[in-house]
Amino acid sequence: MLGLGIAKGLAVTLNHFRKTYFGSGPSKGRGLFTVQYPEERLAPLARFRGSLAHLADPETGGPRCTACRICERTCPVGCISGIEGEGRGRERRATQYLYNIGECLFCGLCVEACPFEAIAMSHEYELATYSHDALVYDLRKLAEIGKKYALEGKEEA
Amino acid sequence: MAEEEPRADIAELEERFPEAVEPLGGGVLQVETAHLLEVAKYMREDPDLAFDYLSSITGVDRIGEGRFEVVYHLYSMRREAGPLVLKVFVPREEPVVPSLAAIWSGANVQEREVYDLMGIRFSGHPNLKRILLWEGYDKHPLRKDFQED
Amino acid sequence: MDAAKLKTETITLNVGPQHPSTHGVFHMILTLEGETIVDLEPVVGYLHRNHEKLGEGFTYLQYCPYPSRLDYICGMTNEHAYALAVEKLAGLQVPERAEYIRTIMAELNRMVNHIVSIGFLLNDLGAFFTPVLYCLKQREKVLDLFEMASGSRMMFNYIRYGGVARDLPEGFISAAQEVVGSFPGFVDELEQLLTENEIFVARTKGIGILPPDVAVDYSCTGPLLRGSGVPYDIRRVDSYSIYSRFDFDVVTRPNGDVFDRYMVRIEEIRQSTRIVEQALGELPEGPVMAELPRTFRPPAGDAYGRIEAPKGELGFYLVSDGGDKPYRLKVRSPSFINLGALPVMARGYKVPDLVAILGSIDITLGEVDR
Amino acid sequence: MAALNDLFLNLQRWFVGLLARFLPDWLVMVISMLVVSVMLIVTALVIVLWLTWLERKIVGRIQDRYGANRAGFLPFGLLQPIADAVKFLTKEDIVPREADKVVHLLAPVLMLGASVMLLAVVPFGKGMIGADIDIGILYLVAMSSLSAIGLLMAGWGSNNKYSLLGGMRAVAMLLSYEIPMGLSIVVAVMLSKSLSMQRIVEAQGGWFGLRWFAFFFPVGTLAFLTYFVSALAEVNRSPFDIPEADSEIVAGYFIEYSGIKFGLFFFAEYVNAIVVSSVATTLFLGGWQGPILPPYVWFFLKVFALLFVMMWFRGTLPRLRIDQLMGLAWKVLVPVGLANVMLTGLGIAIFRALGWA
Repeated sequence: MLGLGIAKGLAVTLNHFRKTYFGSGPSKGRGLFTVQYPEERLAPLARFRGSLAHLADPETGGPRCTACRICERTCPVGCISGIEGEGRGRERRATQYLYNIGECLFCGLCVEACPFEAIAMSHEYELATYSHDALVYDLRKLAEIGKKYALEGKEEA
Repeated sequence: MAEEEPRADIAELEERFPEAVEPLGGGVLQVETAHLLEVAKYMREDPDLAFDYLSSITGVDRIGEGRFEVVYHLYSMRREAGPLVLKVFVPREEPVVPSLAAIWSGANVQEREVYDLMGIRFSGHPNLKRILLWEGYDKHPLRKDFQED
Repeated sequence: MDAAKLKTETITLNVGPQHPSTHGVFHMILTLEGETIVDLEPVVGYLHRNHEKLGEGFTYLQYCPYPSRLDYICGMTNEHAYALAVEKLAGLQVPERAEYIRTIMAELNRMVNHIVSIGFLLNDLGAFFTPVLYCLKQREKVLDLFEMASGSRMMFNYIRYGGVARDLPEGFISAAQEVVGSFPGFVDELEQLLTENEIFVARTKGIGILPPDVAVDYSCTGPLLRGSGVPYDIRRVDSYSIYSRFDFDVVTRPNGDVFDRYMVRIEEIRQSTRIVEQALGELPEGPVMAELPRTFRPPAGDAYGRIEAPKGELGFYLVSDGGDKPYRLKVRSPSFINLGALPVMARGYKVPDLVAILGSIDITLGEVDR
Repeated sequence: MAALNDLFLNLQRWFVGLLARFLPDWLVMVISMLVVSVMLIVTALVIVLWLTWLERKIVGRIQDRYGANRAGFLPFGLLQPIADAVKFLTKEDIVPREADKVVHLLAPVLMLGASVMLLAVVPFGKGMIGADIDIGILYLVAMSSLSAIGLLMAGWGSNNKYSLLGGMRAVAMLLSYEIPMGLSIVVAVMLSKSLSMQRIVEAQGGWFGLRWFAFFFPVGTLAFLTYFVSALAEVNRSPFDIPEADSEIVAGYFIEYSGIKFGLFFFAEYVNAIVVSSVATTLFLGGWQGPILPPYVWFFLKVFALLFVMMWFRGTLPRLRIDQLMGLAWKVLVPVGLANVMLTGLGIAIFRALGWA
């Protein structure tokens, strides 16, 4: 029958139109779906992989990282570089650590490889900058992100 | 894995082309370059073998041995059998393999890709042009001795 | 005047690489007689990044984030294919629980791929974004699940050789059950919107017919092949992973036109829903990762691992020389090979049909060009 | 109530009276005509601007989105059309090197001109009409055919293969759909026994203003449906937006147009959409007739209802193919239209014989 299928389709779209005004129910499937981004934000899920972060040593407050360079070797794209450390043996701690977020894949292999659980993929996702130079994070910035991340208490799901 | 080595098929091919094929184990047959067309045609058309589906063509650069391998993965959709792997060895200096595009049309684009990236020429191919890289580029990046400019 | 003596000329029309209906940077050189396609030459490679050479430079582990960058719509299945190939190469045993998780993820990914594919097909047919937005809305729910388990919405790096990267998080099962439960209703609504719509039917029935023998000859796989009536599904034929344990039908349709490919996808969403429901119900406890040596070096040799990806047969051919990096890594990508049959399907149809046919093949240029 | 009903008429009378005090009659006439036409054009353009906004909102809601809601300081993105207009005006004006420049530049002007001229005979309310000519309908049909020339000029003059395909499609489609459209107009003319737009509306006056021709089952209803379908094709609205077909021939005839030239096409399309909705309202939905509310409110209510249906279609339906479209015109709509005309004639004859009319 000519037009019946079209009418069915029209009913579906009209129903969606109606639901955006008068929809109810708890499910996300009803009504408007857009998130009004700067005003509304979705919280990242616990395992979300954002920018790399350095976690703090609970005793000293300094970085946990021992500058062992395993993460640097594991990274497929080589976005981690310039790792320097001071001290010997157990006392050794990183003093510099460069992380180029412009090259990062956000694969998380570095975090998996880290034997000291010194780094983590944080929930930072607003990473745009105005210059290429600002894409390279140093240890201080990474530790800052780490602090924020730890405060949110989302270290492990 | 439900895959089994297609022993009976290999035996049949060995019997039929004793001088052209040589089993390498694991469902792999090495085929002489000169006899490839013949063997492939038989495999496709023989009703007991009926390898109607050419899954993939791969070029491997064995630079240490001074040769290219062209690897064909064949399945039979009708019998739901396979894979039977054909390997053809060609010297690196003169890499020419007969084209199978007349037997499986699906070989057309895959052979072009192997030619493009590995530089193995397929004689008798209807349209052997570069497919992924641009016309006029003179290198084949998947070769082990590839140097960037 | 005698009509036969009138001079006619064909025109050459470049469709793409910048064209809204080529699903990326795909280029077709059309020879047209009026609006009828006389000949078609596909031009690919605009997105080529020599993926296979990249693979040779990475260790087996370092390559793990990369398969999901081939076909970015269905990363899970790509990772699954790579994992299978490595496991075959190294002879690894995968824990039971990991196999179940992989199946759940792969089938969810198949559902996602099919709804995206249907949505964009309708876009090509000129529906003003409505079906595709409904589909993307539904896809978001599944992506939430993926993010929950893997930490990323598209570039998962979750399925690894030997198992999966991490166990499922708490609450995943119930969340997944809710999402999967919403699928039958969604598919019904989609069908109500489209399947009987006279315009949609007129645009798709009898268009882009691919006869079964031609489909096999051109090495077509996936919904394209099953839409032509060939019941070839690698999940059934190889029954890799644990697919032999699940109850599902291999969907085929007889006519091989755009409409049948659409129907195959619709039905496959339903079948995948069934598989996921079964897998969620039977999920065993246990480890999710096999014991692996610290530096992973598979023995020298080669292996071909293939799966039924949503778009067709996705195979990874790996050659190892005993080192920690693959000697050769080849991707047998379904989009690329299915695209080889496009000229056969398109000849004799009109320009508006061409975009429908292209949409019904379901290509991702990331996978075509690699 | 009566004051409200004749609000615009009284305004005009007051204005004319004001001028007549110190100007000769002929000048008053010229000025009042100028004022009316400027008002018509400005009103139409303002409506069109916010019609684009409305379409974005409606289609957005259909697709579970908000639609444009950011531009400017007003809520609901109400300033979006202004932003769009500014953008049209400030974009670079590109003329392709190989284009036929005169034809290329003239086409959008012709398009907008043709569609704006249609507004002259649309009765917006009781007595609210630019020019109440006796053959209003004929004028309308003649003028709306002009846009085919504009489209062909755009398609040919841009010297682009896509635009050529689009132009050809557009002309083939417009010419085919003139016929069923004309046939359904004939039905309304037969029912009202007049070619004047005002008198057609007045003929639908009874039954508390609900004696619309669309309710004259089956002939009026059928004529309304064929008219509406042909009108959709006439103004390139979905599902008949084949000449534009952004997914196939990438906007077709206006592929090479940028900036305000594109804007003119855009305006012309929406003005056309308003005009065909107004004509459908006039011919079949009783024009400004209706109970209680003032006439012009009724008129705009009906027009916007039809526009909503157009947007709803756009949000739902895929596009037909050109040959299927021509098939629909020649194999379905033209025979139906012809049969309908005959049926109407027969009905009128029978009614007359029985003495009911």
